[in-house]
Amino acid sequence: MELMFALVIGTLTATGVYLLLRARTFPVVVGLTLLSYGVNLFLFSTGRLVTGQQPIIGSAEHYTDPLPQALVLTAIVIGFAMTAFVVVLSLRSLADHDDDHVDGRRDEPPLREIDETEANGQ
Amino acid sequence: MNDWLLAPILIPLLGAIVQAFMGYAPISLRRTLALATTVLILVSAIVLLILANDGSYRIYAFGNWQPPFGIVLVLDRLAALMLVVTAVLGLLSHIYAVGGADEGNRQFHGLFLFQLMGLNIAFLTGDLFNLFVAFEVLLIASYGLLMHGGGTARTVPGLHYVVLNLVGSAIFLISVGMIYSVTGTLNMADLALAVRGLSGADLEIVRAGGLMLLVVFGLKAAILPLCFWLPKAYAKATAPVAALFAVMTKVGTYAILRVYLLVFGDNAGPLANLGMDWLFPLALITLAMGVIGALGAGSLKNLVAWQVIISVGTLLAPVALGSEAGLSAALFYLLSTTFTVGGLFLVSDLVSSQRGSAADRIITAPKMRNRTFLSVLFLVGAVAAAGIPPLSGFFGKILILQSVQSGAEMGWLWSVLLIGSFLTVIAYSRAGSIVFWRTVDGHLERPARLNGRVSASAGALIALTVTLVVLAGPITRYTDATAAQLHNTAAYTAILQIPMVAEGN
Amino acid sequence: MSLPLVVFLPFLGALAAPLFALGGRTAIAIASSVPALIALAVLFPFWETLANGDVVVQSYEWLPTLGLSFSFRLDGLSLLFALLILLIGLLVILYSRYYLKSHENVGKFYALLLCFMGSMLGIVMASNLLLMMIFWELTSLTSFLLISFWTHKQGARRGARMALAVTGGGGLALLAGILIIGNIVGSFELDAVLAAGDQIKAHAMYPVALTLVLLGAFTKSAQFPFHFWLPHAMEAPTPISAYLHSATMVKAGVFLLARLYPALAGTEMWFYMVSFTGMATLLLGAYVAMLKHDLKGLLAYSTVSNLGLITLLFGMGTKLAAIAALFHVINHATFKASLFMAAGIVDHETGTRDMRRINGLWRYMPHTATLAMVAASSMAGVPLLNGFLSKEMFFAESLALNLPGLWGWLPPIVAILAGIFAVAYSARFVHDVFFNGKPVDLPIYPPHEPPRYMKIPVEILVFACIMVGVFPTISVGPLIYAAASATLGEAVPDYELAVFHGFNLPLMMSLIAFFGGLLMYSQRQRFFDFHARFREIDEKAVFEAVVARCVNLANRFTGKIESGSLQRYAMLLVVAVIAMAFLPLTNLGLYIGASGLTPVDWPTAIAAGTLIVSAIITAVMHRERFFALVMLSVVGLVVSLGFARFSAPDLAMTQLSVEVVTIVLLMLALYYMPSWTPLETTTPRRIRDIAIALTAGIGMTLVTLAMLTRPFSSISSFFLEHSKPHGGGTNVVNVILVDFRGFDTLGEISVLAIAALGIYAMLKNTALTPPSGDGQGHPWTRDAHPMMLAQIARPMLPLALMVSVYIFLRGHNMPGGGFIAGLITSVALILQYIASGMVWTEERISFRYHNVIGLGLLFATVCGAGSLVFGYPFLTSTFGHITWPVVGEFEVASAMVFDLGVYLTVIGATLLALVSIGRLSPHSAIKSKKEPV
Amino acid sequence: MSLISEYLVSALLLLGGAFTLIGALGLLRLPDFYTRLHAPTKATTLGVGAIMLSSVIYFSNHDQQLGFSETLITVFLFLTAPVSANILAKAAMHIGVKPVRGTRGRPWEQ
Amino acid sequence: MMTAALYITIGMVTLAAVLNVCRLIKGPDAPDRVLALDTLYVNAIALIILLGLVLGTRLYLEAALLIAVMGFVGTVAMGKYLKRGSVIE
Amino acid sequence: MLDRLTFPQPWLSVLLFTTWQFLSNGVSGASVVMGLVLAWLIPQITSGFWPERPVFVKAWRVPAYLLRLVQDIIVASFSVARLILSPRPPRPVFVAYPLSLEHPLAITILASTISLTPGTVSADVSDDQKTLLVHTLDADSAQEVIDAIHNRYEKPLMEMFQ
Repeated sequence: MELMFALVIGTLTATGVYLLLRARTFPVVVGLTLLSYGVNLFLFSTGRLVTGQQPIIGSAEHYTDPLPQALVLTAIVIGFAMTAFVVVLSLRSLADHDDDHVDGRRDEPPLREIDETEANGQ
Repeated sequence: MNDWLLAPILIPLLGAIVQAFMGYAPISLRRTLALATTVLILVSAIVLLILANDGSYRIYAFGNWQPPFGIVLVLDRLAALMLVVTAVLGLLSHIYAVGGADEGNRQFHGLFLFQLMGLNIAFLTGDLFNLFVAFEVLLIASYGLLMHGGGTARTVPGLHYVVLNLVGSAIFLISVGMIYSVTGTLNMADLALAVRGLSGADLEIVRAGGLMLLVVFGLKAAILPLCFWLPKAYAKATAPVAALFAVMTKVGTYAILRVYLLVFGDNAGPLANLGMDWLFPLALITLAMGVIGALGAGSLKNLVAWQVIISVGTLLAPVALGSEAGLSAALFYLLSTTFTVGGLFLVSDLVSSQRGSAADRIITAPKMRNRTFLSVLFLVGAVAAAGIPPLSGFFGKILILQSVQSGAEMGWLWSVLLIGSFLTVIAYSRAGSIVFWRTVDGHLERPARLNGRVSASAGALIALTVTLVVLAGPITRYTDATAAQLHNTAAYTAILQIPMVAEGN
Repeated sequence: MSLPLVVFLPFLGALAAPLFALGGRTAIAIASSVPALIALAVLFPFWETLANGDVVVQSYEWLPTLGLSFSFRLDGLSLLFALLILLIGLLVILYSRYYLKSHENVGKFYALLLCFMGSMLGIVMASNLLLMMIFWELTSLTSFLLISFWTHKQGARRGARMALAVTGGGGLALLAGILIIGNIVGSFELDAVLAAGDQIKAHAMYPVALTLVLLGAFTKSAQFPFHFWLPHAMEAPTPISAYLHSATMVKAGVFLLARLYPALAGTEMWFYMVSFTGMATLLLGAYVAMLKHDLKGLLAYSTVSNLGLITLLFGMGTKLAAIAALFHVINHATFKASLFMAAGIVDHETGTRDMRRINGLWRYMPHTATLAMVAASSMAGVPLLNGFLSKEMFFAESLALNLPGLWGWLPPIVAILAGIFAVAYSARFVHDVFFNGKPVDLPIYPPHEPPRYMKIPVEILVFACIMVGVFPTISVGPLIYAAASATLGEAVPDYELAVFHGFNLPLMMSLIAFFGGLLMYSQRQRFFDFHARFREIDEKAVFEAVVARCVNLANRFTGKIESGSLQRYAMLLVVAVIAMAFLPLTNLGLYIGASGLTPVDWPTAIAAGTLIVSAIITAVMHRERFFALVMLSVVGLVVSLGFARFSAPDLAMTQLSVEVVTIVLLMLALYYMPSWTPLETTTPRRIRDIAIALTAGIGMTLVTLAMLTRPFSSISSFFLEHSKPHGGGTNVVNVILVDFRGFDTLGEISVLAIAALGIYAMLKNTALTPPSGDGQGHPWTRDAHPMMLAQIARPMLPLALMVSVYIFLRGHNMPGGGFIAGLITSVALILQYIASGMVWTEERISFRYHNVIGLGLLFATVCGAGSLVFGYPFLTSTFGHITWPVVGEFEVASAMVFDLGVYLTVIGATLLALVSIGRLSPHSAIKSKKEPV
Repeated sequence: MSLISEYLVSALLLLGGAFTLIGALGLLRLPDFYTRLHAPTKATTLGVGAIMLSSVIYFSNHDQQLGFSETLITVFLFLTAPVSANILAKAAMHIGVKPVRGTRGRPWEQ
Repeated sequence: MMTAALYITIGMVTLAAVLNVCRLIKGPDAPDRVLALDTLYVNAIALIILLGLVLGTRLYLEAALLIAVMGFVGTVAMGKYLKRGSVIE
Repeated sequence: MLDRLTFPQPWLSVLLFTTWQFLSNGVSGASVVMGLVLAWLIPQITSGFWPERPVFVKAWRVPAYLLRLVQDIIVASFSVARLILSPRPPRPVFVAYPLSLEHPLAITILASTISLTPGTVSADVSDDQKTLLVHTLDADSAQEVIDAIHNRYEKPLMEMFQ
């Protein structure tokens, strides 16, 4: 069971990272989501894998560690807020650059101009 | 238990809530209330500084739960210092923003206050996971602030900043998970006790977690190779936001100080000084990279943004070496560089506003209207930033140089820092002489006169560097004491024994 | 307090200067001389003490950590320099009054001049090396600003930057040297350092420290090979050249040699480094000075040469040489300052400084010419003038130097050669300018004598030259003695300052130099011709080119590294993590802990397999975006099932709700985006990415495996124990969220709120034109609000509200809580938006989402703060059981209010975010055909 | 738990499982989108309904407490399944998903 | 007996879910995928109820309820996206 | 919004009250009080979202209709199951069903019923709400389907709503 779970987390991480390294905003967002699934599962599993020990007092004889669950809950919510923001940001980038490339792509005027005059004398 | 500890968090929170409600109130009212909030934050920070100055730890246990079970705020000298730095920078940037940069969308003040809240939580919290939450609060607010203002230039750098930090957050969570899975606790004091006796697989897991955490903090602090998101993002941000962001990289530094000195400090057994052997060379390379970037910068804001990277490297090098003198020096330098960089961002913006389409690019342009005032501010800022006497940057640097007195580290640190300073001087003198002196008679529409608020706040930030020099004695006494306190982890872990309010519920 | 006063008065004056500038040039000149006069008055009473070789030190603590204190020291050496600085300063102030034109920024000029004066006084009077260092760099800075006083001149700007780079850079080296010395000695106080000479010289770091200190001194004093900045500093207004670049600032380097003489001198290393540098500079300066056609250029190189002479004297290491050096400092300052001023007058009156054009001025300004001729004679070393005396001493010392073998000939030969050149260029200065035919094509013609007062400073200086030349013992004897004793730090040997020492070898050398020089001047055209064969190097241009090249390189390097490619940055981040975690994880290996593996149950395994496959397909098929999205929902669904499977009902519910909202969000975004991702990356790049991804995945797998199989205990038993009795709820997760770690939750909902507000702000003025079809040839349908959906959505809202109330209320004891309830409510409202559209829905919602967010945060905060009233910390919860008729007993917990805050924030934030995106296209691009039914 | 109810629960479970499986089979086997649309709306919904009924019976017996939450789920499902089907059918018709050969009548293009 | 029936049912539902995923992956058209996803949501509801039966607890029922609500909204949103593009307008 | 102490949608309130009792797992004092509160409060809030109220003329026919529905669902499922399992390919047909019902809610109920019952799925409602497109999985002819729907479902619905 543990091995399986570990493989799941590994896969989620790997796919998340792969998508993160793509060049368009959409796959990046999807990758981040996958990554956060993996991370949430990982954080959750720090309380170990147990069955039927839900941390509701009175519902079982033993209880699993409730703290990681609370942490994951917080992480999920925060992750949601962040995903929402990055999605919107990618929309904004699309609006600004007419392209959903992560680097904007529309050739901007060169940022730095070496001042030839100062360099070479007038 | 001292309710003052709550103030730097609750004040901005309430202020931000008020701002959320006041979406359609007149701008003057919103400005007044927002500024009042920032002033109150500064007041509370100063109170905390006075409290902390007696050298004891003060804790605040949320919900009256004994640490390590509940979340605690811990006030010590370091936290108080960071709070004051943030509050001062925040207030001055805020005043600058009220000078006109806050127009354009109604959420600015709310986001600004939330940003301050996140920073303050990060500085006060004594809980690793809560530190994560604080990071998220300050990050999300910074994302919002970064995108404040019109124009398309900041979208892509903003996107990069956000995506990288999201990955950073994921890594943070993984590290917290790894550490928790072995130690079973999140309170930093408790963690410090828990990591001492580790061995075998446990040790490796925590070590991996700790090192990954260093990457996260390194990302926030913007050390090489994780710093490339910064220059463009900062250079493109609205000026008061960029100025406030001067403290953002310091949060990463703060976190490194806090976590690595406490949890992986000298007493941590096999994990003692974890990752510091990585940090030192990286800090120096960061410094070098920053200098190269500054030298090649094409605009003033870009130059200042690279100055941020320079200061990160300068700051982390002595931190990595970890001596008390080094820490004290780093803290002094932190004060200096934060204000200087913040001030320079504001000045660059003022310059930009007076040069028409040339903006802040380092090229010839028509003469500015308030050239003398701006050039003096820039000069002072540049002198402080480059670390030449008589301003605070110089003192920061010699304190750092002096803290390393032997070995190969000395050779590396000294040569990189000094050569770096030399090149920075060249970069600033080149930029300044072109921007301020090499003017043409253009047919530029006469730019508006600078208004009092922006001039005063930019001037005040720059002037702080002089203040730091004048007060260098007391300040170094404080930073010395802070460094000593940081090294005395036993006193920190003793907070676990502090009694709660009588069991009431 | 009196010594610091001397130093700080000029700075105060500088602050006031711009004010006096309003009163015109005379007012400001008078005002500016006040600090110098006061300073002189303050110094005067110390003379008695100093003449006996005593030292006055006044010290105030400043930065003890650093060993930096405000300590000032007055001894013979500092007095000598201080007098030079103040007296010549006063003359320059007077001179400048007439030199500057009324439209120029005199305020800035005098302020900077006074700043410089203060800094220079600081250098010579500081008794703490670090303090001296501060003033040292300040002089570089003020010099930078003064050179570039005429900012509109390109040459001025460049010269200034070059000067700053060289002297400032040297300053940094000096700083390092000083720090090392301070480290060796354990103090930066001069007393301690000077007393620790042997200790320093014996220390292993001595060579490093010496090299660094000398670097500082040589750059400042324009020693070869750092001399090149000085001639270009002549772009400054002439009074500045006179003051900074001949009389004072460039002397700071030699001052430093004198100051640290007891601490550093006396070793072979010192001897070779200092004397050879001095010799080289001496010769080079003299030779080039001969060739310059620019009046100030000639003076500049002669300054370089003279500085070389002084350096050489200090380098010789004998006491008498040091005394000679000090003497020459005074002499050079007087004659060179007067020459500069004379040159300034010439420039001022003729409008040019080219010696090929200004000839025969004797006819036009005989008075000035006389003064200049006297000063130039002093420079040439004509007897009865001060230059002769120190040069004589120099010749004597060069003979006394006992170098082995043929080397012994070197110093005298160099000395004579330099003497010849000096005579030659002095002759040129006099003859070319004042005689030698008629002026050629002067910009201002005819030239006149300058205003009366402009000549006074020159007259005073020339008078001093003569006085010292004729009555050396009376005029400067005591001062030299005091300075010498302070410099040497021990007994001063016998020496004699006399006009005539008898017919000896030095006098012979002087004679050879004099006639040789005149001969050389007469043959000058050959030199010019010889020199013309070499291409003249313009150091300024070279410097600029080097800087430009550096900037260019840096720029390109930065551009390459900071490429603006997120893919690169993200890759670096991931690789950094992998690199950091690599070693520990390799140590860990495939570790299976003591708890071992639990058996697999097949449904779970199949679910896990499904998840893995779905995740991989999401990644592989990501270019087909909608497909990827569907697969992503599968992943999310299985993840939430997994949470349920492993005892986390709350998580399962949260994950599920969040996932659906996320998917809706992504679809909202996808509407505006291309539905396909083009293939952009090359195969090697993809393989690289896959490798990185796999490494990360394997790492996580290993960690998870190790972690899951090791026995574990945590602080959580506390939560399980206290949840019911002290937290008032049986759902421990919820109690943790609202009570034990309620502060996290407050932060979390703040994040939500901020995100929503940020999104709203970001999209406020953004408009996006959506594509008119789905990218595969299908235009969008005009049916915006399907009837069945709209009809079913209506009863769904009250039902869902009911469910969310239910979930909310039971949250404290059973899975559920404010967050999930909030998401249910949001989703129910989103359903209304989907089914009936924005306009229809918003007509029916009477509140702004901002306010809901604010209210939510307010509830949570106020609830938390409520406990403060009762003397408990923030977020302390309380609960009680209330019995009502009919209803029976039920529990009321303050945490519920907190949870209500969470509920409201979630609703407000979720809807604000989604609706902001929905609003992106100002008018729905495709008209819908009817209102929702 | 009484034997009858145990039998009942078991039977319902198996029935539900079978229907769910058949629904899935249908989804996989049926020739075109429109025919596949039938499988989940009926078979699966009913399958879940049966399983839920078994849950109701089981817990009513077990906890001596009537459990209706499941009923609510079923109601939700029955309310929503037709709408989902409707929306998807509309989408398919809009996109122009072709029905299998031999289908009489034609999908609309509104 | 009930236990046996329970496990058989779980097996069947799991198998059904796998078949659904197969259809999901196969497509061929977007509506097919959404349909399969919708069915998968229903299967998930069944699985959660079965889990509750195995564990003998009703704590998970609300999760099932939530899937019913959320799955519907998800499906509707996807359906609307497919033909209208804009989910909220 | 909360200005009236009435039940704007009595049917909805009843439904909500009942649902609450379901959710509370049993009727108790607390659940009744809470149920009443919610049954009043929620419709007050959401009434705007349900502007046109269904008018049930003959409400007593509802249970019978529901019963028939359940019965048909079960039968339908078996027949579909059989079809899926049998190797015979289905004989699908698109049927354009002419609607007599007018009220959108009634049409929706009919469409839902159709979707839940034997081998039929309502694919679409025409824009003028006069025709319902029904996809039948396995039918001999279109008319057969139309008749079945009309007799079994539309008639009772018409009685209920008109």
